[in-house]
Amino acid sequence: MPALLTLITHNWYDIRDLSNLSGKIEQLIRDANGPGWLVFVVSALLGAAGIVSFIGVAAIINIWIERRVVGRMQSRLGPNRAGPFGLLQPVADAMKLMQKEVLQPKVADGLVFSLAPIAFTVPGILVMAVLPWGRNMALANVDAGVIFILALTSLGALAVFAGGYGSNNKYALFGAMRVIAMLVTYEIPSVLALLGLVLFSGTMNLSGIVLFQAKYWTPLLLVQPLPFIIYFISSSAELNRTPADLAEAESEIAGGYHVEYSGMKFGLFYAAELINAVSVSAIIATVFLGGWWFYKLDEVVPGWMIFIGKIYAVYFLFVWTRGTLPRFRIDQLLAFAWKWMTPMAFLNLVLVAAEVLIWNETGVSAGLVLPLYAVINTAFAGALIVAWVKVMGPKFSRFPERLRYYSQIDVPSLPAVAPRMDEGAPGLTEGRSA
Amino acid sequence: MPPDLLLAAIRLEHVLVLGALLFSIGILIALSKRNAVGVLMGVELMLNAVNVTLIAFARFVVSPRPLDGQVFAIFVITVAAAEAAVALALAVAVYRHRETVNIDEIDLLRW
Amino acid sequence: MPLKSEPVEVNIGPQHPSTHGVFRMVATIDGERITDVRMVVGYLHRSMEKLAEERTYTQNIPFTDRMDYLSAINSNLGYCLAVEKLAGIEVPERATVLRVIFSELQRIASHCMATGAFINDCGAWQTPVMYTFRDREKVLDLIEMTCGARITTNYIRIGGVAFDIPDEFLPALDRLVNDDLPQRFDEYDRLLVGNEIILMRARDVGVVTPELAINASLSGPMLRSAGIAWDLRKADPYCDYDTYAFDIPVGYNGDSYDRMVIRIEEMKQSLRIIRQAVHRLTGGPHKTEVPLALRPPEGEAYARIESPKGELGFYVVSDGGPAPYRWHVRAPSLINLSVLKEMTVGQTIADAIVTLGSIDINVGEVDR
Amino acid sequence: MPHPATVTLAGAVVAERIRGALPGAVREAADGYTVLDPARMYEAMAFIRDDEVLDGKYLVQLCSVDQVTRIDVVYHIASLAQNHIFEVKVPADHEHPEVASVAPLWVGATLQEREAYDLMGVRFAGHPNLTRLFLWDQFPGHPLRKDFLALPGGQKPGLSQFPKQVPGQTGGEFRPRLPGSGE
Amino acid sequence: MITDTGIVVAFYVIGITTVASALMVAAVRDLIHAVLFLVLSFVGVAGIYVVLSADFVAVAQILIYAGAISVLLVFAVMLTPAGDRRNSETAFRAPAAVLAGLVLAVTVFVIYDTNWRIASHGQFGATAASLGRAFFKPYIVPFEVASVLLVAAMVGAIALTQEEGEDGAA
Repeated sequence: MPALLTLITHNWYDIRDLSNLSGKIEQLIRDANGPGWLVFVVSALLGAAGIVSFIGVAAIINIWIERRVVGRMQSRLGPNRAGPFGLLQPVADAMKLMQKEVLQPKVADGLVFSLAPIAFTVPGILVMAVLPWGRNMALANVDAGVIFILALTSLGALAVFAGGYGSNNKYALFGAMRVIAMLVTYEIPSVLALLGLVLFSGTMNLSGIVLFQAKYWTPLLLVQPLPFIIYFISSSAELNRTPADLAEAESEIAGGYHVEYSGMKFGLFYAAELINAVSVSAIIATVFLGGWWFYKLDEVVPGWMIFIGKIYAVYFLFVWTRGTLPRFRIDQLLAFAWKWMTPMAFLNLVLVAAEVLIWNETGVSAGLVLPLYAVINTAFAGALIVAWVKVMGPKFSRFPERLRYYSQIDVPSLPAVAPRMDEGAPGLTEGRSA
Repeated sequence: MPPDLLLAAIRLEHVLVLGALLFSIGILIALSKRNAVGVLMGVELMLNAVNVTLIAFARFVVSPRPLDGQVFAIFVITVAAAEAAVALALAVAVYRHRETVNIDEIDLLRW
Repeated sequence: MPLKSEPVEVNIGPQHPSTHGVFRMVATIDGERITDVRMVVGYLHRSMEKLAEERTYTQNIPFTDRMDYLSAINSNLGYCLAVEKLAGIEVPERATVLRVIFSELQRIASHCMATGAFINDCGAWQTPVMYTFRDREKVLDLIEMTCGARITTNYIRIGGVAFDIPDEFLPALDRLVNDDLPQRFDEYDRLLVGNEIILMRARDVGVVTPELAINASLSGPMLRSAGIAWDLRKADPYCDYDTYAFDIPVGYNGDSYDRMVIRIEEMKQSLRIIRQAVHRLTGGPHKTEVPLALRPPEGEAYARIESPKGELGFYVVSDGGPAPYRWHVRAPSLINLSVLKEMTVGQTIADAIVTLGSIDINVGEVDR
Repeated sequence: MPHPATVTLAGAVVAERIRGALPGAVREAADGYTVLDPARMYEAMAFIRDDEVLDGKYLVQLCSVDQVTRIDVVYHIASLAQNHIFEVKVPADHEHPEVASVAPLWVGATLQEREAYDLMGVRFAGHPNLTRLFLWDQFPGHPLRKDFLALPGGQKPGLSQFPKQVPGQTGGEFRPRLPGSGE
Repeated sequence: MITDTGIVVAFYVIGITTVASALMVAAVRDLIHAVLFLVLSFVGVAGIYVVLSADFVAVAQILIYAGAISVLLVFAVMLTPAGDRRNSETAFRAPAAVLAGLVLAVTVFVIYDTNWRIASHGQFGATAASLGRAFFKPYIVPFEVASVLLVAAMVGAIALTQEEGEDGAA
């Protein structure tokens, strides 16, 4: 490497891997022979400060990105008044929420009502601590990292229920019960989808998975497309984002679980939704797109910058579905999870297990076997989805019959008395669905 | 009682005392709650206490395979999950037939 | 033994994001299923029929704007036809063609609003509403060019129309009708009609059988979605509608999905009518002279037109005085609501919202 | 085959058709409308709806007109199949108007009858739930009646200089009475 | 014997919060509050597992107890009548307390009476992999029996709560 480059690499000021910086600070404390636990506390604080600052900034930027992108999708400009290109709009929103009065209904359950937003934000932030931001920049290199992430996302369900139940209002209770039913149902497909990846990469440690992808030069998205689709849909359901934002379905139950919240409590709920969205897209970026690694690029560009780029790529997918798709009904959503996603995830798990077995037994070189597996898995995913649609697809005809056009009025002679609705009045089309 | 009871070290006895405490609170809840779901909460707490002691043994006590304590703990967790599911289903079914989950009123074997 | 759950009464109340105005539906629900629906109206009741008895025939025209404020020109047209029928006034040729052009433009604007609001009730995050509103704005600009107002136009007068069209109106109309809106409506077809989630949410939701449709005197898209080809522009032609060539789209199942598709097709048919009407514009006066305090002969008249919501009728009774003795409006939105109970009972709350969106009521017209 | 344009049946045609089946039902047949005898009005309406020739399956609209000496309930009934429409009137007493309800025959009539009851005070016997549609329940009086907000001299409100500042005018009946004090 | 102060402090803090929230489950009036405090104690117990270097069991505890069983409890509480949601006690409150005290006294005496053979190995490393091997080498039979048990529990729960009308048709 040219002389200049060596000057800035592998020294404490090398920003490609911030762990050098924290390592230098710990070295300073040890030289000044401070107490053992001080090092532990300082490095934890450093890591936590880094993550919380990223989350604070990311939440603000996400509000702006979401409103601008959805605005562009709806052929309108999106916020552009406050600050250049509307950049200060989220700041204005935050300030507005901060100085708004926090109302609490008299009949509300005080303890639960005020704890819910906090309990909803905590899992979102904790997940970030486990993710690898750089080569050895994981704040908490938990060995069972994948299970840790799943455990935290399941905690969020309770917090949302507490919010809905605490505000003691019919619509909020609707939202709360829907959330509980939905989150529990969608936990199973997401567990199975991630299990497929853990099986393939052999470790549950997230840094391990990223190193696996770096070693074999393939992001796991290419090798296993079906778990990506399943995990994306189930996590968008767990995040209550369209097409599954049933918990706070404005047009039906007017705001769902956070209908009684106002002021900063509502602000915390709104920020928590965005923080959870960022953390889920960070998980997808780490596990499917290979976190901080990008084909030699991470030697030059700092790893965590690539990681943040991937986070926002995945986040755009969430915003895209939110901008275009209408909402499911609660029973369709649950049926989709039980009858479609869980069986598909099981079948995928079986296939991946077989592939891993063959790979380990025969010991074939990765260069040959990974592209082969990629092709097999993609074909399998496509075939499975098409077959499933044929078998379980909705009963009414795929594309509706075109309308009939009359140039003159034509009223069929019908009995005057309208037969009772429940006797199944013989409508014009016998092809009515069950 | 040995002097270093609470001092700067965790000994097996400290964790076992914690487990015992949790276990007795579990008994208190299980026996004194009027609502069936309350009793189940007590039972869950007792199972948790047992798990704590198992993990403590795995960590501190001499054994050919030290991880057996943790394997046992995981089996206890799965059994607890199954038991909770069936017990709560039972509570809901009883409620549907007898309109109540109040334990004092559910005292006949057949009604 | 069924699961014990006390019926809960939920107010889909006056302040609700998707009840298209101050309309309240009290639903008794068991879990998510609705067991009984009771609707409460009257929040926007301005007793127009009483006020109309105090004012002359010409002064009553602004009332019709504020009834169905989404299709003001159609309401004006209905009232003026009734008074012209009562007083036997002849309307010049140019005025009739202008009336046809503007009522069809207003129909496109109203159907744009209805389709956008319906998809928004299905849960799409305001995206379709933005598209349909963008097109509605273009139509409103044209209306504002001639009538001076976007919503309460007060454009059609007894015996003709208020103002003649400015010079730049026809080129703007030609640009809109021939090369702008047709692509937009094809875009709706691709975006909305084939969308699987809307299919799942709207198919077989809020079903009306043909017999019930006739018995409950429904009209407009509600009637045509049940499979009955009935359109007043063909059945009882006013303003020479029988000389225009256009089709009536008719549905199959009478559910919310058919109603949405019918409204999109009707917008396309309106474009066809406007294209034919533009070629018929002849010279001549745009209205006949009508005395301000018109005193029609004693008697009564009932005239009806095909407004976007359905059959809008005006029953005017005159006692020879300057003010109508009795002024009754047949409001299609109110009468289309008489089957609300049959359509929503047994389905979930989410379906009830979708059904209400597909009926496309206008509370100004319901309460009058 | 339906007429190309809607035909308005003359009152005589409708009256003669009804007299054929129910002799005493029709009271008078003017050129534009037919007046039915309020007592036998329900069977006449049922006959109109089920008759082959009249084929009155579609109730276009229903409203009430205050003719000072009596209150007319006006029905416009049409047949979509044959594309014709005709008008039927039923007179009712002015002080206590009482007419048989047609809600059992046409579902569309339920809301319109509630509106007629609310604004004009016409009671419809046999209506599923005859309550006020627009106004709140304790509203005193029925606004569309000519004698509502009448002046002390019983002057018919019209355009001729509606006196603005007559002291007794706004006091009048409009002050909401306590519930239970009767109409 | 774990001696470094960070972990000892953590152990005492988590221990106290767990015991406190367990007591609150008994004391608090509303049943939903009791469930939430129970969840807090579950998370506290998971913290204690981390202190005793059982990281996989800690994460499994959060996933199963705090994630799933608490939701089961919430569903059960919501499905039963609102009337019974007061966390009230039966007549056996006093005898139950006495019995709990006795059990506590006996176990504490036994804990301090027996001389445990303390092992010398320190913290375990990452336990997930070795746990997995343990499940498939020495404990393969209980592992299969556990899966059968779980299926039986699921079928039993569904059968118990099935209403006569629903014959499982969609």
